[in-house]
Amino acid sequence: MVSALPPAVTPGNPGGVRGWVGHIVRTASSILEGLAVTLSWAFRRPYTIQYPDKVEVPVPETLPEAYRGILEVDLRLCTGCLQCEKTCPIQCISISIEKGEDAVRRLTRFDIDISRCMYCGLCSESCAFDALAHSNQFEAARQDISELTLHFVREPVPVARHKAGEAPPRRPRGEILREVLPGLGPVMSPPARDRRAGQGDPSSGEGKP
Amino acid sequence: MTGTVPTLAFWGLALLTIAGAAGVALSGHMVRSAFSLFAALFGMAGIYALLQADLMAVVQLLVYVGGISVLVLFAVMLTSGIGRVGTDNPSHRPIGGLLVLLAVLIPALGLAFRMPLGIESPADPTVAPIGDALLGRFVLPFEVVSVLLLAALVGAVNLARGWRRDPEERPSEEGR
Amino acid sequence: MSVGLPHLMFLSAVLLALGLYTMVTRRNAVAILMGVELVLNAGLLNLVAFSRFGRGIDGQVFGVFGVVLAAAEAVVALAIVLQVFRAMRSVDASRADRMKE
Amino acid sequence: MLRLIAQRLQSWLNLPGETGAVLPALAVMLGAALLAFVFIAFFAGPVTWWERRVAGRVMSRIGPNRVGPQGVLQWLADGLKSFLKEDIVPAAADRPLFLFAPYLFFGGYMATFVVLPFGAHLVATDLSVGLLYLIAISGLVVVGILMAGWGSNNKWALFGGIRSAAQLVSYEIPSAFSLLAVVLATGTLSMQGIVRAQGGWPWEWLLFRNPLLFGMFFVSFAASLAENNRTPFDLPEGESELVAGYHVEYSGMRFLWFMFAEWGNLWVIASLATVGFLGGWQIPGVRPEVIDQSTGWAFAGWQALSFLVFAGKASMLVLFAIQIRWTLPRLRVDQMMIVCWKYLVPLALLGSAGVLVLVALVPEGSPVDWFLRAVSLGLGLWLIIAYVRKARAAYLADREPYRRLEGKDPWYPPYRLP
Repeated sequence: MVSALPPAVTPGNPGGVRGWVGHIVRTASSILEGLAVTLSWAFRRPYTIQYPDKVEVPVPETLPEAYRGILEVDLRLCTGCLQCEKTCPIQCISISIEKGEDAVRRLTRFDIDISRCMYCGLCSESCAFDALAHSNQFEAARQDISELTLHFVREPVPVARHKAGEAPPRRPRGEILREVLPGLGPVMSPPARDRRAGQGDPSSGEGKP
Repeated sequence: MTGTVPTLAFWGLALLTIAGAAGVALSGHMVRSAFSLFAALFGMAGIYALLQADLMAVVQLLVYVGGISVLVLFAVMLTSGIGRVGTDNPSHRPIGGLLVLLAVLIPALGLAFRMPLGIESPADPTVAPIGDALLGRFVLPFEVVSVLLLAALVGAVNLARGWRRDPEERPSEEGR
Repeated sequence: MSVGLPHLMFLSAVLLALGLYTMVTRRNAVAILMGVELVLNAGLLNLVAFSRFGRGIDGQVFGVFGVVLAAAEAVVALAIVLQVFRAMRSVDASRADRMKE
Repeated sequence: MLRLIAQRLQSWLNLPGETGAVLPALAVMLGAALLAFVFIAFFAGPVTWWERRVAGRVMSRIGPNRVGPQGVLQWLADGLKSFLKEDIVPAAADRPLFLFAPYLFFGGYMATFVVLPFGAHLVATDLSVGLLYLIAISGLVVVGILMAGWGSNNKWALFGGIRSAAQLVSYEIPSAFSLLAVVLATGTLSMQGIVRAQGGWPWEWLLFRNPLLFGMFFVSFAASLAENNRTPFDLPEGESELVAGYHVEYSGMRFLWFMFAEWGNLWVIASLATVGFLGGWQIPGVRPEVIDQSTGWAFAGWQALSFLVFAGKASMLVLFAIQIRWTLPRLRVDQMMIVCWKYLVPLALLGSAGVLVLVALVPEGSPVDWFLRAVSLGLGLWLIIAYVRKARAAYLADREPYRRLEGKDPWYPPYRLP
């Protein structure tokens, strides 16, 4: 019941009628002060940027190498060891390998359900051949959840059998993903990369509230 | 009151008022009773408006509907927990009540139906004459009522803050 | 048929009867107060009706007084009810019969 | 079919008039109600968008700008979303009360439109007790809030309802007393009468009639903000303490009714202040008699023009109310009561008594009257100049740091859209 009432007499404000008038004057002037501040914001540039239309550099380009985006697998490097499938704590990777009549093992299925993936990175850690890795992409919102199951194998591919040091270089991050996840947007144009490289000023991206 | 729309409106409002009053009298749920009272008082305000008593209608809205029914709701909600929705409103001696009801209703209705239809006075605005009357012929009652209101207000405030004066007398439940 | 005095008297009579019924049968003090309000309204309706179908505006002036008095009555009554509730943890009118705690 | 029902109704109730006379009368009533409803919908909807854009600017962000050009159709999208949502009724709720409360709330709000004058002759009815009616009917909304709060069977909802009732009953007093000053100055309770007692030019407005009325305007505006649960007085729904207050449990269309009335109420606040203090629909330089005597297209034109004047003034006040909402923090419950009983009520009482004295002593048109008008006009001008200067100072104070940090100028006036 008893509420903590503000003291009637504050330092700088005498009590009584003079204090009462003082309170009113102070309230009115501080409201005016506050309204003036909010009015001044009507003439200031908003801090927020319209994402993604008016971003100068696409966000994936600004992400560090270790960023764990959506998984992608380079089938030219995959040996079909199934380590990733076994490591995955939520079983969102499913791989099938069939041995054909010519005794060559072929990958017939390499699916990753990225709607279930929790981006823990255990699979890419366990991949000894750097076939399975995180891309720098993260925008994969779709109308139907089934579209989020990525099918990396279009037609059966033989598993990789490269000698050490002879393996082809991995394709650039995000490129494979763009083939299996339609609508991910165009590949970054070189000028954009240049612009990003030129933005070496460390104060530019920081200091924002 | 003649004309289609006023007649229709009268019956609608009368229905609302009677339904509200019946809700007050018969509902076993305290809160619903209170809301029914609101409906009945609101219907009365509408009927005053139909009777060209503008000021009366607005005063009814302002004081009864906006003030008293809200106070009653407040009281109901303060004096019963929200634990049970509605909270009981037990009625006792329903037969005695019914007897009282009939004993009043039958003679009153008999009187009502023997009334002449009556002639309406012209529909002049009544606010200004009432204002003149209040500050002219009825100035003494007006002042007495203001004194009474002041006394009631002071009394109510005094009553409502009764326990605050000596905290030792407060019941133990309130000391939590 | 147009609406005249009998209709208003009928409405007033029903309100009066229902208000009395509420006052007689209810145990809850707030409910009894509601009954009183209904009875008061029945009376006020009569005043306004006779003022409309009779002469002059005295009925309405009296009606305004009535509403104001009803407000004062309600405020005091509810303050008492709240006090009773604080003292006895109940608003049962039939149990509030002790003069002193 | 309808005709048959109407005839039955007529014979039952023994209604006068020719058969079927009920039908056109009902049609007119329904039509008027529909008109008011459409107005509310087309006011309340865009205002939600506008408020969010203003809020965006104040908070240095952009606000909704996706649906339609600059997001103007955002309210349609929101409405459609609410419309398609499931209407959930809590199992332990008091069902009839819970279901009925939004309609009571909305109906109480719509009833205020009966006396609001939109233009010279654009008013549903000009009641002789219009102002008193407006004060009374806007007090009804609280019953809807209490009903919602109780019916939800939820502690937060009940807190919201009770708070709202306490707040409304308290703030009705300063609101009524400050409007009493208007009544004393104009000598009438009718809304049109109040407007006609003023003039088109600012020095003919009640706001600038004398310094006391100038002060009463702010008391009245603050009190009506509180009566309609706008920030800084939105304790009944304070989302940081009561989740959402009395409408926690509502969803779908029923929730939408609450929102409708809440934003539509802005119009009522604004037009009450416009009628009472800002000269209503009066067109500067045009006597109302000219409008009364015009006919045909000229009459329609005057109506439209007077509506535009009224809407312009009311929109400015709506903008002001929105800016206040995004400037001031919510009061605490005890502060809310202190503001009412210790400050607004005495101010309103003193102010209306002072206005009474001034009206009795200073005849209109006398030198003292002109002096008082000049003083209050000067007061208003000084307030506006101080406001703009303070805003400029606040902008300039942050300009250099922004430049140093971002490498560009912060100048971004409101007409420059993102």
